[in-house]
Amino acid sequence: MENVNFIYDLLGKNFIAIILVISLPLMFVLVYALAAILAELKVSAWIQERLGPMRTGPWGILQPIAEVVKLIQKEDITPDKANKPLYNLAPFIIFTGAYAAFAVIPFSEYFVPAGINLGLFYVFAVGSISAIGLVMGGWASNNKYSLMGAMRSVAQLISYEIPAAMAILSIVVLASTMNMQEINKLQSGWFWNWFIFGGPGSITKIWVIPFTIGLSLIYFISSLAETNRVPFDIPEGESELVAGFHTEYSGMKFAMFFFAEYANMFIVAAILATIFLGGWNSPFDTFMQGPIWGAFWFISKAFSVVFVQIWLRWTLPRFRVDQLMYVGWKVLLPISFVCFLAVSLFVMLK
Amino acid sequence: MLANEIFEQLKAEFGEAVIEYNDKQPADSYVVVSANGLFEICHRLRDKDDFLFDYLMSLSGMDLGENVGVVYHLYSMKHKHKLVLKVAVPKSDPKVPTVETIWRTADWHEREAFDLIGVHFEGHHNLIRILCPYDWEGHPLCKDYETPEFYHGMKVSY
Amino acid sequence: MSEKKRLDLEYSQLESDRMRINVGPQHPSTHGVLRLEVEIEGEIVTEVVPHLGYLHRSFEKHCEKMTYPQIIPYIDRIDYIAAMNNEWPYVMAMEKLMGIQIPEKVEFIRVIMAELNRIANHQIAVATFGLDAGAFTPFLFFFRDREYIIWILEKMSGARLLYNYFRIGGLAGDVYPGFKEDCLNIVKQVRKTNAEVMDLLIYNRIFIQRTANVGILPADVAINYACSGPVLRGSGVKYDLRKDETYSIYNRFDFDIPVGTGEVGTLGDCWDRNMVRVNEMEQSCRIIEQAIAQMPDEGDVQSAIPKRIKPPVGEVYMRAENPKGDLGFYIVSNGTDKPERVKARGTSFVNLSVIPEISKGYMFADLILILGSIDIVLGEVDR
Amino acid sequence: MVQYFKNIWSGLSSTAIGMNITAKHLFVKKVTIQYPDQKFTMPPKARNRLALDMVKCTGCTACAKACPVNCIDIETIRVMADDPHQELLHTGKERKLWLGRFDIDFAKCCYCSLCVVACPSDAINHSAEYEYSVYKREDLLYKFQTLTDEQVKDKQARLAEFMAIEKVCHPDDAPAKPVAKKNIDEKTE
Amino acid sequence: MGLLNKLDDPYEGGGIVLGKIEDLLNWGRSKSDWYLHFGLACCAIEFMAMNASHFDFMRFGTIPRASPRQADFIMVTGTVTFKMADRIKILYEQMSEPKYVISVGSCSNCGGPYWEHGYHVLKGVDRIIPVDVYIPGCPPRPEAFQEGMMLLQEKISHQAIFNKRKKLEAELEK
Repeated sequence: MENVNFIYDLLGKNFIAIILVISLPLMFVLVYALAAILAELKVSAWIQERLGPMRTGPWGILQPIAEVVKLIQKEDITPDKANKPLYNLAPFIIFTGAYAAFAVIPFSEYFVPAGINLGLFYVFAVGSISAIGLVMGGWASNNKYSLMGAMRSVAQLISYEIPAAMAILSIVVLASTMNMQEINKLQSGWFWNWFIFGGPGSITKIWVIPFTIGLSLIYFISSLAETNRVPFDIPEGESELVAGFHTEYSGMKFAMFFFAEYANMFIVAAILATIFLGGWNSPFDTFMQGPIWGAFWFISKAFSVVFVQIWLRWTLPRFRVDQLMYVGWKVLLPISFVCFLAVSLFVMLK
Repeated sequence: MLANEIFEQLKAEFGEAVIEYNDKQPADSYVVVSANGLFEICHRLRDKDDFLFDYLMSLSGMDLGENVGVVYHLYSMKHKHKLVLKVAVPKSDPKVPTVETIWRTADWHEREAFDLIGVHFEGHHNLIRILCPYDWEGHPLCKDYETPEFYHGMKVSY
Repeated sequence: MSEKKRLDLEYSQLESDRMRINVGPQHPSTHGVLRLEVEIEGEIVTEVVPHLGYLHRSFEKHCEKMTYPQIIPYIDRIDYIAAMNNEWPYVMAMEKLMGIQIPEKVEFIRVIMAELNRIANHQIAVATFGLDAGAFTPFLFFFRDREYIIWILEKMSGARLLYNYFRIGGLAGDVYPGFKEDCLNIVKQVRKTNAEVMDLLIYNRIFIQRTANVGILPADVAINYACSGPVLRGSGVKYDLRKDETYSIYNRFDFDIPVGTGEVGTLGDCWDRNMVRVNEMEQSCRIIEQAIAQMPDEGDVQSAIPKRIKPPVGEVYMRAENPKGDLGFYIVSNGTDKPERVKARGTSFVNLSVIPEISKGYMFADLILILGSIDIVLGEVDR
Repeated sequence: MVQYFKNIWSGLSSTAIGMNITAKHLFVKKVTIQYPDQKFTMPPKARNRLALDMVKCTGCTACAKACPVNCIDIETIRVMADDPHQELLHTGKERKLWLGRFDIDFAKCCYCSLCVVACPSDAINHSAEYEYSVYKREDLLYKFQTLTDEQVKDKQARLAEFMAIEKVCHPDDAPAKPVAKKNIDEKTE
Repeated sequence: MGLLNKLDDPYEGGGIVLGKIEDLLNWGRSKSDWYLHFGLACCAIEFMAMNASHFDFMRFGTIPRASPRQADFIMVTGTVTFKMADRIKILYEQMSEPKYVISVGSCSNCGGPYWEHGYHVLKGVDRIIPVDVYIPGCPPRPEAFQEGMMLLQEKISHQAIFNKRKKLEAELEK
């Protein structure tokens, strides 16, 4: 476990360093969420030939800050008939779930908050925490729309976790490790060493490339469903369920949901970038390679994935519940099995 | 088929129930029938091959002073002819048989006529108010209707 | 215990609780203030009870208090999305009752105005239908185009939404210079956007999955419910008052009546109804092009009518093809300058009454789409 | 089975087509009119707030009669011959009626333009002004009269005096005739 | 805001810091206003047009919310009937503080064209909920909506949060 974390290297593993390591991703989440909110507003506007927020700071760049300042001031309503402890706890659980996953995200060669060996496993485990938060919030709100939204959301989360897990499992088979940092290191070199292109290896890997591309697609689609994005935004589908599970939430608690949603978006994008797109590796071998550049590459890759998520949101209509299940169980799952088999075969023959 | 021919045929079949044919209007002419025979007449108008009035364009309630009237505008999708049926009943006992089972569209039209004029459609499966709130009083389109002062504590007049 | 009875018992134990949900009156996709009381079992809709009247603005009462020209602003507010089309049957009815001949140029302008407004209406209908399905971008593309149409209508009448442009025996004003070019540009723009939205939304796989085979309305049910307009035509019935009961000068134009075909699903499903609207936009474009070509440059836009409009005692029922179906006005005159009774046969009111019939057994999300595909305007439902 | 793969393919391809279209729109010129900075040029006919030319207004109350919503409230006072304050209309004739009150309640107005059509002297017209939102509804009641309150009172008094004399001279005459006062409706305001 | 008011009195003497904080908070609230999806009648169509590309309401930092809990202001766009009035009241009560109301169009200002004979029309939404800005028009132009929005922003940015400014305002009023 060498070179996990430059802060530990500098300060040694003491209390201050730990606090620093913990707070760095938190700062990142906050800054990133503000940027993502602005990006969502702006990209959606540009796609629709509009301008988006323009009157808060130059070109509206202060918009998310104004939003946070506003949300802090909003009255925090707890419905009378709500189950108060659960109702109040739910947003924190969801945010915790999203934030805990940052522990294993390798931002750079020299910065992983915690370089545990079962990194991918851990991500999946804490990712499921948010399902509990959703169902808690939905049920405790004592609102029919919230309840329906929560139910749908949990069903969706659980069913899409399987294809996503299959996709990741295939890469684990290829890389034969679950440590995300190790996976990153395997993909160093030119961009054809990335796992989306079959990982490092000789030209014989060419027949496995379609399967790995398919796996990355499957993971991307499942991740959309896990983060409740269009076309899978059924839990909060505005036209049916008003606002879904967070219908009753207001003020800062709603902001927690809001932040958690964008944090989740980043996490799935980060996992996709790490295991399929080479993480902090430069696409061009040693060109612009290094710890600082690594963070740049990693964040820009993750951001492009986030951009595609936003782009898709403003393009597609949304699925219906049964169709969502159909896509999850009858399309993604069988195909991911096939890809998994192919990848395993490739590893056996290698 | 023209309206007067339809009137002749109806008169021959139903006799007393078909009261009058009025074509002295500047625009539309109409047939007046009695409330008692209305259901059978409508049934015949829809199902007889010569008539085939399968499309009820409009059903309007009318406040005629002492009476209340109901006006049916019928249209045939096949023959492309039209007919105006009128029925009048006294305001003290405004009972008209429902045609809801003949044309399903009459369901809401009749509820509207009941709501605004107060025509009571006998046999309607769910004759409740449709436009005004369920606890509204009076039938607003009657000529002698007086607007209430307050509704649920809100002042009605300006 | 017989086998069937045992199974029934078992299933009845499996049956989950039914939940009653109030959709509306404030709900993002009830297109206004409609309230649907929905009973759902899991996600399946078992019963729908519409509650109307949240926008009952006592139109018919107002008509009895107004003189005939003063009614026209209120008629605009019945179906506020297609106000030009609304005014038409009313002024036609009055012209029929009073025996007024109107100049030829007026007819042409009326046709162009009505067709432009029909396109604008269908754009909103298709856009909000897409919005119900979750697609936001086509909504704004359509609204962008609608804005250009609104600008023409504004230049002609002065108002953006409620025009008060048709007058008994004529129009409120003549065309402005450059009107023809504007119309032709609009036609081009509408076609361009329609082609784009076809790719972006209508033939999108998800959209087809959502709307095909949903909310199937058979033709005989549609006729029995007196549905009209795209709702009826979506079920495959070729019924369009512009052809079946030709009024004005529609017999001079060459256009088709688009009907539902069941191209991707069953005849009469939501997709068909939506597609009819998209095709009708194209037909309206054709009518506008022909009308522009044939329109006389010179001519009056108002025929000589008495200053105080006092129609003879009598009654008239006149209907015209509104974008949503046939809108009829039943006017009873008592010889004074105020009508005895004006009844508006609201198209949406009639079309909406079919909702409880066709939405049973579908999913809750489908109900929203079925409602969207019927294209109601609450002003017309409640009047 | 074939249909299954076809569906998957059409799902992916139609998504790609859609994304292509939205990507193109990402880079086209935006159509937004940035309102407070840029303003849309009104067409000449645009029906916005009513503007009144009180010089032209003769006080015929045609607009108030034509108004479907009765938002125009006019009170006219006959011009007395002994009034030192006389005025000429824009046509050069003498003014017959003073406008003691000319209120338009823009909270009620439905901008239908029927009053503009009805006006015989082209005094009432639509202006291009549309930005007149207010914090208080009372501010939407626009008073167009040019006379001051004292003048109105003075003229009313003169009229009343005249009426009293008239009544003494011709007690049978209907009193309503010389009073060109129109209260459109008994308003409860 | 209750917590901040508790801190208020010790700073009785110098209110510069609090004044700045107040300005910042007001700035946040005025620039980020989420509105409740709430269409009633004709004006709602113009409202949609105002949200569309040509006028783009989002430039003002507004985002539509379907749930009243998350909305900052509500635009009553259209005729309020008696059947609807109770609902509007409930919706308004469900909104979380601070909340604002913009009344759009003649109908919701005072009943509009229906003020005289409309037996089922509430004569002005201000009879049931407090209204901050009235936008006249029937329907108003989209620009007029935006002007009303700017008026509301103006109002919010001068609002008093702490007791000090409230006291000053009260003194000024006297």
